[in-house]
Amino acid sequence: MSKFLEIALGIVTGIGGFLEAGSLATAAQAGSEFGYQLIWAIAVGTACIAVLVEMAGRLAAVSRHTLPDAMRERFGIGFFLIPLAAVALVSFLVLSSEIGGVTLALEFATGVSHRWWAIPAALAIWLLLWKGTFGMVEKGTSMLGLVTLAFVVAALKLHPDAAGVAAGLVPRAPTHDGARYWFIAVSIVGASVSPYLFYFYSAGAVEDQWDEGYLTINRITAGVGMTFGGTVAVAALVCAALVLHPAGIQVDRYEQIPFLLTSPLARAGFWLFVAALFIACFGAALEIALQLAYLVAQGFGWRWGENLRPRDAARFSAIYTVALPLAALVIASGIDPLRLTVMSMAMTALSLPVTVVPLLVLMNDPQYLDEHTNGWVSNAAVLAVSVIACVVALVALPLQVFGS
Amino acid sequence: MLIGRDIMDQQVVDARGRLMGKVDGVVLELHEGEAAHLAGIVIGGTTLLWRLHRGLARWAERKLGGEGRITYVPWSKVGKVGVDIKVDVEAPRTPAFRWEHWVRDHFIGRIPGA
Amino acid sequence: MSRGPAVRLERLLGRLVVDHLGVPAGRIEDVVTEPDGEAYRVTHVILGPEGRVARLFAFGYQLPTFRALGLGRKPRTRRLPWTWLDLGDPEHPRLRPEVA
Amino acid sequence: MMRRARLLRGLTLVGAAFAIGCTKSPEARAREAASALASWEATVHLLEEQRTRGALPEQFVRQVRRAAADAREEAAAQRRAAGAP
Repeated sequence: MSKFLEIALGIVTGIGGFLEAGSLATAAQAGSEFGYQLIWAIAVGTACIAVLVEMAGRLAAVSRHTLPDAMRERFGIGFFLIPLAAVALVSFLVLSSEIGGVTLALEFATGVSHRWWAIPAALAIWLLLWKGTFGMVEKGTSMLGLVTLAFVVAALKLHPDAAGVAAGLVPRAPTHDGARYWFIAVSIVGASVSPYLFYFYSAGAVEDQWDEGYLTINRITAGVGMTFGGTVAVAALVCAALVLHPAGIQVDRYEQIPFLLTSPLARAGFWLFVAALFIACFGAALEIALQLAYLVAQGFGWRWGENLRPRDAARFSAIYTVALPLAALVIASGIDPLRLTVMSMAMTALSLPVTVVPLLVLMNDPQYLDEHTNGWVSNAAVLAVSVIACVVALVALPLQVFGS
Repeated sequence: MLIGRDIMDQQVVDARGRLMGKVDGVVLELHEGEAAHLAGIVIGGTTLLWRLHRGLARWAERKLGGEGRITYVPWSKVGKVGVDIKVDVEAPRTPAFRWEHWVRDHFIGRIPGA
Repeated sequence: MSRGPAVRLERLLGRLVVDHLGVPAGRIEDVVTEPDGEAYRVTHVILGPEGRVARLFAFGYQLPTFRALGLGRKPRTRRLPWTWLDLGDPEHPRLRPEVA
Repeated sequence: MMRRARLLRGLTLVGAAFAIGCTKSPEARAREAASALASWEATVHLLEEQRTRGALPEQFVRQVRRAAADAREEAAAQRRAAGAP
């Protein structure tokens, strides 16, 4: 495949794959409660994930190892179990949130409660993984994910004031509700820096047999793709800031989010919202379920590969076949999907040091990266974001749980 | 070559390129007075537990009455050590694939389209 | 499995080694081998810091940022000839007396 | 064993202080319930306005109304729990 097509596909993956239940819900809450004030959090989260995705791609291209495979080999089983458990738990919570997003899109479209849609949605996701190939999952969902550009169209239609948006890019203390402000900020970072994004990216690079020749493609793909993805999340925040914030509406249930598109785009906006939510969350759920299987299979050396027939990688297939119905049951149990989504994002932020530090250590090990090891800037920046996000989550999470 | 760094936890690939697990353990053969030799690698059974928690490993071995079904690959059958370790063994005929086959035959294989 | 008496390396890794007076000499980090025809001969054992804090700082040492923040210190490891090790009781590795 | 017992006692103390410190005072809860109520009033207002413009399908309108009712109930319960008038 020509290098240009690779880059185009990579950027599409970034755009289509970025917005999902977490980034949409946290952007809607941020915009509705604090106007443009929290745009900087999306920028920080996007920059951080762009750097992490680039690192995961570089690790796969240079060392031919996926992330879990390299972590188990480099740190030994004892240490490896800690990030494995953390990423597995967080990924499962986010998987449930994504299925929640899918079922709510179906409820908006049909009026039938989202709890009934949980098992059918999980079955549809499972069927695509069962019959599909890796390329189909990665490229297909991101291609469809372009529908999330509807938020950019809606934001432009609402004529946001450019100066206000730019001012929002500068991190600043909140004007009111400090605890709430920092909780949403950390949930935004957690939504952008979801571990499954860079774990899945490293598995993709290995399945596509990347080598040193792909380093530039990797940098462009990660940088441009994720930045475009970030702008879609900013667009969602801007819509909330212009539609919900002035009306004094604070988002605390999914039912309030469609107004982001119905205000500027009327009925077309409604169906675009349903399509965007459904496709974005469906694509994310596919990737997370697959990544959970990669994580465990690569960590223990089992046969893995979405291009293999399920029976030829039985334990690998069993992982997503068990994880999907369990995640669906969480939604079917009637837990509030929005609260579950925002909590999962905060938990992701909380677990960042455990999921990111092992990758950083690997990226500084010449045995894996030869002369392509990390510069100190990316080391320090990513570590700072991870530790700060974790500390803020540690403080903000109990306040949010006990408070509300 | 350092055994812990270069061999332990490495991906093991069988003669036909099938992934058959990670190196969970390594056997050293002792000789009187002289240095020891690397005898072979071990996959599966209770081997992994010994690196997690010795008490847990002893308890498991008491429960199983032994080390469980481990796969021992003598060093003579180990080929190139690179990104992973290639061994001249047929994985399906070793205990390393026992769970893989159990899951295939009792769970995944029964689902249509597997 | 193998001809002579065998010992399982995974049961040795991380174990505290004491000298013949019972003074801790360090934890077994790894084992060094050299090619010997087709096989590999074990030549040295690497002992690392025994304390939990020292091992944490040794982990921190691997990340330049931790080193810059002073959270990482180069681990004190020693490379001792393998024959100095007395594995009579693999659960409690000791250094041979004539070594001291 | 003493060291572990002291450690455990310390941890529970910290945990308890953390939990007490976080639960919101009744006034804060009442204020929060009031703002939630106002938010949902505004939501229903926006909903009806867009419904008349034909921007929303019926099943969605019903769903938002149901969500608003639940939220109102929850806010009222929270106000009663906070003992506000």
